Amino acid sequence: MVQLKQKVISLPNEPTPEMIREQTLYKELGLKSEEYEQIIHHLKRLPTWTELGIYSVMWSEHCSYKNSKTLLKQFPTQGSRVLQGPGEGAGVIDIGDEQAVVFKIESHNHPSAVEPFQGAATGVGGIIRDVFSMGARPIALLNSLRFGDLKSSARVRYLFEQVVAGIAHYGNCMGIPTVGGEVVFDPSYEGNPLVNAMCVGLLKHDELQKGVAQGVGNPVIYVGARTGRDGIHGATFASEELNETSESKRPAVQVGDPFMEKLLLEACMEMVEQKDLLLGIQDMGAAGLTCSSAEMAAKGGYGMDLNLDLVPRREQGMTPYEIMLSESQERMLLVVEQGRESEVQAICDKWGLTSAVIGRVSEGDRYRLFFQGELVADIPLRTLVDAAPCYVQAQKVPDYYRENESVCPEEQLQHIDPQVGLHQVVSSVNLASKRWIYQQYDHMVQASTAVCPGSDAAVIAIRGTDKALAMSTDGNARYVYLDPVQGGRIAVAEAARNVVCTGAEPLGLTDCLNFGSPEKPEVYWQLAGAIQGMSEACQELNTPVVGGNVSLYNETKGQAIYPTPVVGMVGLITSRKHIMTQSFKQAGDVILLLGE
Amino acid sequence: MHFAVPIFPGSNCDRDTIHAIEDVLDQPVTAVWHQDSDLKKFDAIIIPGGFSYGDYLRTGALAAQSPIMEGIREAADQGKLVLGICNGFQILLETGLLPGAMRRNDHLQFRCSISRLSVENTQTPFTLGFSQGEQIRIPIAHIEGNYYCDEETLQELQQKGQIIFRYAGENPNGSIDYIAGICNERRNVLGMMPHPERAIFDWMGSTDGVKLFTSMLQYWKENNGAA
Amino acid sequence: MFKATIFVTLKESVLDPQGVAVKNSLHSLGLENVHEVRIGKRLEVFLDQVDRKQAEAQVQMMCEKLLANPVMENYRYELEEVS
Amino acid sequence: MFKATIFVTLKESVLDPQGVAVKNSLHSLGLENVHEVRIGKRLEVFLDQVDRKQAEAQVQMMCEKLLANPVMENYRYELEEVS
Ligand SMILES: Nc1ncnc2c1ncn2[C@@H]1O[C@H](COP(=O)(O)OP(=O)(O)O)[C@@H](O)[C@H]1O
Repeated sequence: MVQLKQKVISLPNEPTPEMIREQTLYKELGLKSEEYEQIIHHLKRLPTWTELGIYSVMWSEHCSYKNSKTLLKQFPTQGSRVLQGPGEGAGVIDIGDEQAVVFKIESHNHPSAVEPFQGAATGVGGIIRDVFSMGARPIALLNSLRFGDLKSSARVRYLFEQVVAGIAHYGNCMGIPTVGGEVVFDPSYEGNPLVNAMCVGLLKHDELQKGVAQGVGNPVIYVGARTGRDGIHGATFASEELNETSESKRPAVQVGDPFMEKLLLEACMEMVEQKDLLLGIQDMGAAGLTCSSAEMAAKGGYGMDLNLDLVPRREQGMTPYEIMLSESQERMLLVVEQGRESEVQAICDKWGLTSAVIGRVSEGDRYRLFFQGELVADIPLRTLVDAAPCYVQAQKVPDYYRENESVCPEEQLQHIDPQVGLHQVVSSVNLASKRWIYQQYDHMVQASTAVCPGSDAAVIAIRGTDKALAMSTDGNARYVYLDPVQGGRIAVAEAARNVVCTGAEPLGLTDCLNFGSPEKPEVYWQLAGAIQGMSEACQELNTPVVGGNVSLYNETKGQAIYPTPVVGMVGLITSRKHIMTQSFKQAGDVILLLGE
Repeated sequence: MHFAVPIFPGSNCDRDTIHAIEDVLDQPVTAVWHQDSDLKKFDAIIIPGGFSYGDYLRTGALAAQSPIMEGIREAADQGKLVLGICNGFQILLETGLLPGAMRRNDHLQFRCSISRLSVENTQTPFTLGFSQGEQIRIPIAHIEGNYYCDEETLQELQQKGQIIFRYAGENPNGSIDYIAGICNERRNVLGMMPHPERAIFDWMGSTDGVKLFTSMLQYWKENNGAA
Repeated sequence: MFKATIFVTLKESVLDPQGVAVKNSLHSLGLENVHEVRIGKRLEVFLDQVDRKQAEAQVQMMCEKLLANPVMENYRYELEEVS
Repeated sequence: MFKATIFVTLKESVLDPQGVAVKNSLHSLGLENVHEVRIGKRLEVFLDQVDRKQAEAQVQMMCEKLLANPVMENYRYELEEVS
């Protein structure tokens, strides 16, 4: 592919660059006028429909964090044990003995609102890929869920039951124990449930992988499920609020195939074991082939040429636009040294997986896509990743916050009969046993679960050592709503307490920030405050943030959810003797109350 | 005693099972890919749990077509021990090495918990270390454990002492006659829904799975005179 | 009484992982000429109802509300009077 | 090419937990006149084959060997030539 002077063509069945400009079609892809102008500036010409699609997903909130990036900088991300902070598929923390723990949390809120079973299932699938693309074997799953008032409608019940079933379906089939999580029911989530999934993995230091493309001429290899028209524009969809037209704009539902992912996992683990085989590996998640290939090339400091005719497809007649933006599940992108393609292929064949060399790493900074012999996109690569717009939004203290300042809860509490109050508290569904949920999750597969769900944090024993890992997901949105800074601190502190209660020292955390539209000054104020509070607590507790995810635009009919940061904390237990559970052990034991 | 653990695409308790044999019995164990059909050098075969072929069509149905099933059938014919755990049990049913079939749990949900079982027959290579009627605790984790067979087959199972484990107390899946595990007439092939490999250390919550593995080894030693 | 036979199938562009797995298995059974398998549901619902129109309305409603997932599936049905 | 439409149903004597659950759900939807629901599969298999007899033999064989479990299921099929 050295047709250097080739001109980018626009495909006949797509809007022409001129039409896009005249009819402001870029708005349909969620791009603002200024953003469109910037793209023209970068390309020094009008973008084609394919190129515009690529920019739109790369510059979506989901991929570029354009509204949250400046705030996220507050998080402490360093630490003596941190081997990999934010920026890769998942964070990595050293746990001694040449081993490291890998973990990350991610949201799948909007897909779950539309199709709860598959939405939740594919959310789990995505986070698992993030972890094993780091070279780690996944050892545990957790989740954090929010739904409307359970009694309010059949729809809420349906969402709840289907989300739980979807999570169970994927994790159980993969053979990764789902060992913990949390669920809260509150009217603010009525039309916009939250489904956050976390995965924890284990690796040996020398098996750590990165999502990077290196070495001019090296092959870019596609592995896994074939590409279909599913989930096109999922990343953009996730970066808009839900409304009546969501239904029609909805991408074709992605169906999870955990069986395929299990094969993909085992094949990737075999490749990782070959120590020097993989130069780079990245999951095709949100924004699919586009995001994975562009990010890998950008990180490596190279360009990339892809031949879309070689991409394995499930459906006929797919356009470059569709191929690049599809979010079909269970796919990976690899880069290996030239000449070692057959080793990858042999492993894929063994596991019955489709694989194909679809392009090459190139010199320079061009991201070029070829389709049926034509050049269909030619983009300065760095502009997709590093030049994404970045917004600092206006903040405004919400009216409710001002009004609440005059409220004195202590006084209000005095009017409540303690007996009635206690009865109300213990009969709340938010406090009730969550066994109905976790008995649907295989929490014992891999035979290393030392503390099952139902205690403060789950504990996973590490085979061949005396060590164990504790993990928990926590968040209390009501506190964050009432006071974002304080609420942010509390979220981190609660997770740390849960982990400590099992006998572990907290190592670090991953977080998922579920908020409303950042373009609303009140919401942006909440986001800024929560991040500030969380950062303070992380600093204080010496628990770096090694990864996370931002999910904005969680709104229905203009109404935002409660600001809901969720913290996933992991801690290290140095000896199994130290493992603690929360239940009372025997009559006569002394009960102590610690703290203020 | 050399164990084989067949691996199908989608098996996911293979490593747990291998670890259990190593940890409990300290005997050699080899993972065997489903494409191999030669199992001659092994003394026992444990088909592990999981979701072979994603449980698509019917659980165990696609795995039952694998080349390795020939080897397993041969081993069973020769009187070698064959144990199918969870998905392994489902595969044995689909191959016809054990009678009956599996349906979805009656409540339709996946169920993971530690279940109470009673040991119904100790005159088998798998249970000789238990006492008759002993109550044990072993984890279950399945969505299709609702065992079914026709009336005639059930009577035969009962009369010939082929029902090895029953759920004691709550029936977690609706299986006929509370069946949790059955063996063939010759008693060298056992299928069970509960996972003994998840009950071998105190920190797992139960150690009742140990005796199942040690029974197999003891039986083998008695019949082979080897150490 | 009416008997409704309802067929629920996945929409065209929705992935059918089960169908793919079964196809591969048929190939290894030697049936390599099988080039596509799609798997759907067939439900038989027996209704105590004398009026055909009403039976039809009920079947329609159960398909929409419960039996088919409109996001991913299509349905069609046949209605026949039985005794 | 042939298209085989294969119906796999549970035998009469086998209790169908899914059918029972669906029936109960329909009752709570207000359709109390539903008195039985049975759930089966409908498979579409596309075969590259010119000879009808051979196609028939192949479909027969895949049903017996794989698609239906004789312990609890029955099957029947329709075969049609398609292009
Ligand atoms: N969605 C869920 N998935 C898995 N486990 C859950 C889920 N929700 C709650 N649990 C488990 O139930 C137990 C109690 O949960 P919760 O009521 O949130 O308690 P806590 O306030 O102590 O975190 C915990 O062990 C938790 O891991």
